[in-house]
Amino acid sequence: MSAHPANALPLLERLPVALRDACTSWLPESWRWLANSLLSIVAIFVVFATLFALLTLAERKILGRVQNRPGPNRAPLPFLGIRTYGLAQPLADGIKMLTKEDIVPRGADRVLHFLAPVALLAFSILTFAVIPYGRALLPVELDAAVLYFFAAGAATELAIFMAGWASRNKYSLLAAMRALAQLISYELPLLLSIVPVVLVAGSLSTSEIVEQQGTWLFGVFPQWHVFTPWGFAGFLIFFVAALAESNRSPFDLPEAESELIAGHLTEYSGFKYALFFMAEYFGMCALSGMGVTLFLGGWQAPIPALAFIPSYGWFAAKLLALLFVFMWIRATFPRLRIDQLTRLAWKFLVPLALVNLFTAAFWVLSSGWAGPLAFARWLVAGTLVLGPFLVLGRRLSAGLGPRTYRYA
Amino acid sequence: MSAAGELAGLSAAPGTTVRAVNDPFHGDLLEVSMGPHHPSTHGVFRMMVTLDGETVVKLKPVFGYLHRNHEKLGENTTYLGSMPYTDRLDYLNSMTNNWAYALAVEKLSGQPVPERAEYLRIILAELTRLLNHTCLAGFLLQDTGCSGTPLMYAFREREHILDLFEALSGSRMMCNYQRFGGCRVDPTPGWLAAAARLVDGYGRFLDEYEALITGNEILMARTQGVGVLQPDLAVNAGATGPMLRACGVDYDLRKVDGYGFYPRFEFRVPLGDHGDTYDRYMIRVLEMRESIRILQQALRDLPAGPIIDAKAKNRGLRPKAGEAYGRIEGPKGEIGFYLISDGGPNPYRYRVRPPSFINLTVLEDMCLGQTVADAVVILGSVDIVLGEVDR
Amino acid sequence: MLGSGLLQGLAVTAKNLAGSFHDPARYVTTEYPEQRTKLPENYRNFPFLVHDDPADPNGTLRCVACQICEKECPPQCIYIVMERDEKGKALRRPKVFDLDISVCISCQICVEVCPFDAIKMDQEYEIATRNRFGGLLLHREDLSKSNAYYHQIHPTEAAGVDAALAEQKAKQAAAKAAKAAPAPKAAATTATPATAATAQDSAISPAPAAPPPASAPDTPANPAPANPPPDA
Amino acid sequence: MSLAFLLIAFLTVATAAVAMALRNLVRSALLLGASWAGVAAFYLWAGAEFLAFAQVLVYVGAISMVVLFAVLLTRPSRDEGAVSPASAGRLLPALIAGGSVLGVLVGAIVGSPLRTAAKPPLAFTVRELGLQLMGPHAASLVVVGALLTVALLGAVVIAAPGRPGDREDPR
Repeated sequence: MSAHPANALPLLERLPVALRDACTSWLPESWRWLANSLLSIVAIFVVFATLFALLTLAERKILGRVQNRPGPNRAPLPFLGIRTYGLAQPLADGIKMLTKEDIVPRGADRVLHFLAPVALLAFSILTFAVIPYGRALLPVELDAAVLYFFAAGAATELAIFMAGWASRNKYSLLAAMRALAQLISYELPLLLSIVPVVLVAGSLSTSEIVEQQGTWLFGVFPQWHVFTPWGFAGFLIFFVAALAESNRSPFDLPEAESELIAGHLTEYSGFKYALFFMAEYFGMCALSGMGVTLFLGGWQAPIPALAFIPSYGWFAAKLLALLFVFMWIRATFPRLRIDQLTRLAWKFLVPLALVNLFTAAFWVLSSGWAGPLAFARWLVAGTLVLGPFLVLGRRLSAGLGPRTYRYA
Repeated sequence: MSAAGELAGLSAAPGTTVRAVNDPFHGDLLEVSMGPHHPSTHGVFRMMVTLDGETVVKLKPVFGYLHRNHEKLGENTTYLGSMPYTDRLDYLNSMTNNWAYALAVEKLSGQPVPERAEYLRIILAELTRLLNHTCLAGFLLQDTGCSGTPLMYAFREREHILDLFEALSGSRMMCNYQRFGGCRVDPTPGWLAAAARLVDGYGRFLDEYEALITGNEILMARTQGVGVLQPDLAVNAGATGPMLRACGVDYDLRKVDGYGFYPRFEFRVPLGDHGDTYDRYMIRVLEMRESIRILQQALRDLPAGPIIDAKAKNRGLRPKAGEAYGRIEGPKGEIGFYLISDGGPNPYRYRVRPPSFINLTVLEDMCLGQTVADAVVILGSVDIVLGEVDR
Repeated sequence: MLGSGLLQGLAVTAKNLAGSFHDPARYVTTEYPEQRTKLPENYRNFPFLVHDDPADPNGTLRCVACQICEKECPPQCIYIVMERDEKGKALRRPKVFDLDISVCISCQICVEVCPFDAIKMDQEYEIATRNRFGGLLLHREDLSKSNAYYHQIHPTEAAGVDAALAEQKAKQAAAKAAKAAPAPKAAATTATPATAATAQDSAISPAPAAPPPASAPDTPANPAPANPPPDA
Repeated sequence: MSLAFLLIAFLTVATAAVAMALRNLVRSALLLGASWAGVAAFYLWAGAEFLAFAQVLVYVGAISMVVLFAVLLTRPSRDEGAVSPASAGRLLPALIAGGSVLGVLVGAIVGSPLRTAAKPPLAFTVRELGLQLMGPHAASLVVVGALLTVALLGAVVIAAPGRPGDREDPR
């Protein structure tokens, strides 16, 4: 954990760091670093494992409520038998997943078949290391943190390929190829939407990026990147690309009916299947965490008056809001076909992200403009964002559109 | 339409060329069997799809898994005894099946039908049309991938209609309500008030539903221009109902035959221009709005009087020898019953004209050149119910 | 503008999500074992035999074993054997009345064609059994239920049936009195007016929760059988 | 020669050697990816974080994908028999080729003035790296960028369907 002037902050803010120091203070100096990092690993895993359990429940509850039905609420607490509005549902799912038989097809490549979920989970957990959860809660202080995040994320494609190839099944290999095509074609807009943030913040380290977003305009409006024209466009591109990277709703290829079964997850059952889902949810959390850090001002409070609420509280609130939007979109949109999906990436998101780079550059160059010029600056940046969006949008949806019908 | 390879005969969707040979350079074709337990084939229906990469090269529908020997059964049961079996044909729309069968027997035995019964039959048929089209919209969206939301909204509205049917005929889906010469149960004023309330509220539900679906760009991308059916092919294949009208062919039995008291009601028949999946979906939504208008008019001026003809003969009916063909505009198309009587209590020949079976014959022509994901959506837009396809 | 349709869709789902917490129209689930929806009066499941006096359920069955329902039942799921005394004289009571509810399609044609209002449709739907063969073959004892139970599940219809039976009994008493006083007229009575066999079930009272069921005084559905049941 | 250095070196070389020896192409491609990760570990050991993450992002993330795609898409052409590696006919050419490569490498290693006592890595930040790249090394950066763009456009042109000369592929 990075050492910050912790004592100047209110108690609640210093609590996690103080707790950690309390646990490891009796250790000799040389061992303390190791103990601190181990403790933060345990903390990350405990927090995100329970968040994964609650997310599966929240997803089914929100989906249910959107569809005017209660969602799971019958699973009783073990041995107590009381129904807790579905809170015991993740417990029940976990036990079910653990006790289900883990079938490995005879022709499968046993080593890779086992390694795929492990690798996928390992890479997605690696990405949690550089997200600043609070003022002093940054697990690893890296200078090139953003690059590290996407380096770890990029390796997940290897794991998906392993899963598809090792199952020795025609459909899962075909599906793995498709999932890879989707991941690779959406990695470009994801990275390109990050570059403007790094350009404006001038650094790749996540803690510095969040520091940059710490000021408030006229004391009320937070200076988060999302409230600038290029930031808003960048956030939308990042969000769409994050949806695709974590195989979420409009892009969830594996469950698509055209995949005939379950895509590259076909030959997995029992705990390995649960691992795949845990990796998917971790990926979702990590990407939304990075989205919050880069665009929504990380752990910054929206208005200075609310700064008494601890910083990790704000980060959690924004993270949960973003995850809610993930689920909300899953409940609403139909699925895109594989060719439409890749066309959306290459012909729409990538050009928009490139143009967004220019808007960000213009934004940085014109930071000196004041008074009426500031208004002109917003105007120019706004047109630089909206213009290509409307032009490319019309080209993308050429030939589609609501129709009028005649009556006999 | 240029079609490379042996399948020159089949007319693939315009602009796509389809090859059907295992040419080594392009890799071999993938033979995939979708169903009969496939999650999105609307019952036990199987599609033997030959894929060239992603595009469908050949599609052989395989069905018969739900064949229950319906027509032979009809020949060994009395005329009245076959009535409950017609509920099981297209198990989503039992009221319209009953009406078509009752119409055929009335033509055979020449029994008149009182006015109130005719109005009731129209009300129930239009309610069934609402129910079926709402279900279709839900299933179609489920095929394109929404995780159940539109389907749940569709089923929520469908339950209200089914409650009305249950309160009237005793069973939600197996109504067995029509008799030769009229109806079986007279609706109470309370029932009529509930029906009026439902019909008035249905417009609001349709607006909300269209807001969720019709403008949705992803749905437009998935359905517009997909599964195009040429009007001439549709007419030659004998397709009827919304599928035919989506290709722009103006053929609606309610206007053509004018059976029942339909000429008394003022309603319009929507026609599509492109004949693709989006048109088939929109035609059904517009038809629902027309059905609401018919229902409002019918409920407003429902006459009093008997619901069955005084001299109506149901049990032990022995119509004079002859034949009759009664057909109505069911929600899926023209459903008809062809009966030959030899004077005995059982029909000599009992034949059903199933609209979804006949509409299914053009499935391959629509799916050629499309992708696998589209084949499922096109099947959804044809709106088949396996009870009627297999009989 | 690209995406406006998507935003509309999101707005609808949000309205439903929020609505499901306060608007009953947007929260339609009744959690079955704990909550139960009120069945409409016309609801029908499997048939049952009506008996008049609960003291002797098998003796006072209205069914006279005329086997009309057995012939008319589309899936042929009823099996009746008439009770005969030692000399073989028909006692107009079913010795055996089996109904196989795994075959029955609950179409209520038996109720429609029964001239004696002996068989009516039950509303009991929790009848799952473990034994697939014997369990679903209901015998006369399982089928016979009291007229009071009939009044409880189909109030208006039962009232109509009772009124018709009372009226028919009064007419028979008057006819017997007329026959006993003047010289016995030989001609068989013409078909008793249709009201004798009101086979129709009909229901009146609107059910509070579900939309009210159909009703109105049943009309004479179909005429009584041409010849009166064969008496001794 | 700290323990960490030896460990990383051994792992990288081991995975590369096993990758060569395996008959299963896909497994060897994956092991190749692992050995690239070993190279990234070297950079980390040497303190060059940016370079290590770039190596992982580019090599382990993307190029191993390209290798795997290539392995999958090239059909094992059945007609010419795979010559067994240990056949005598190939011994002499193998020795000559291996020997010459070994000679060049050893000469280069011996010849170059390796400063074993590495200077403490100057604690530079990514910002300075960027300024360096944009400053003195801007020319090489532009050249590499142009090269990559040309390669990308070339790939797109080759893969584009329906080019006039291409009658054979109807799709």
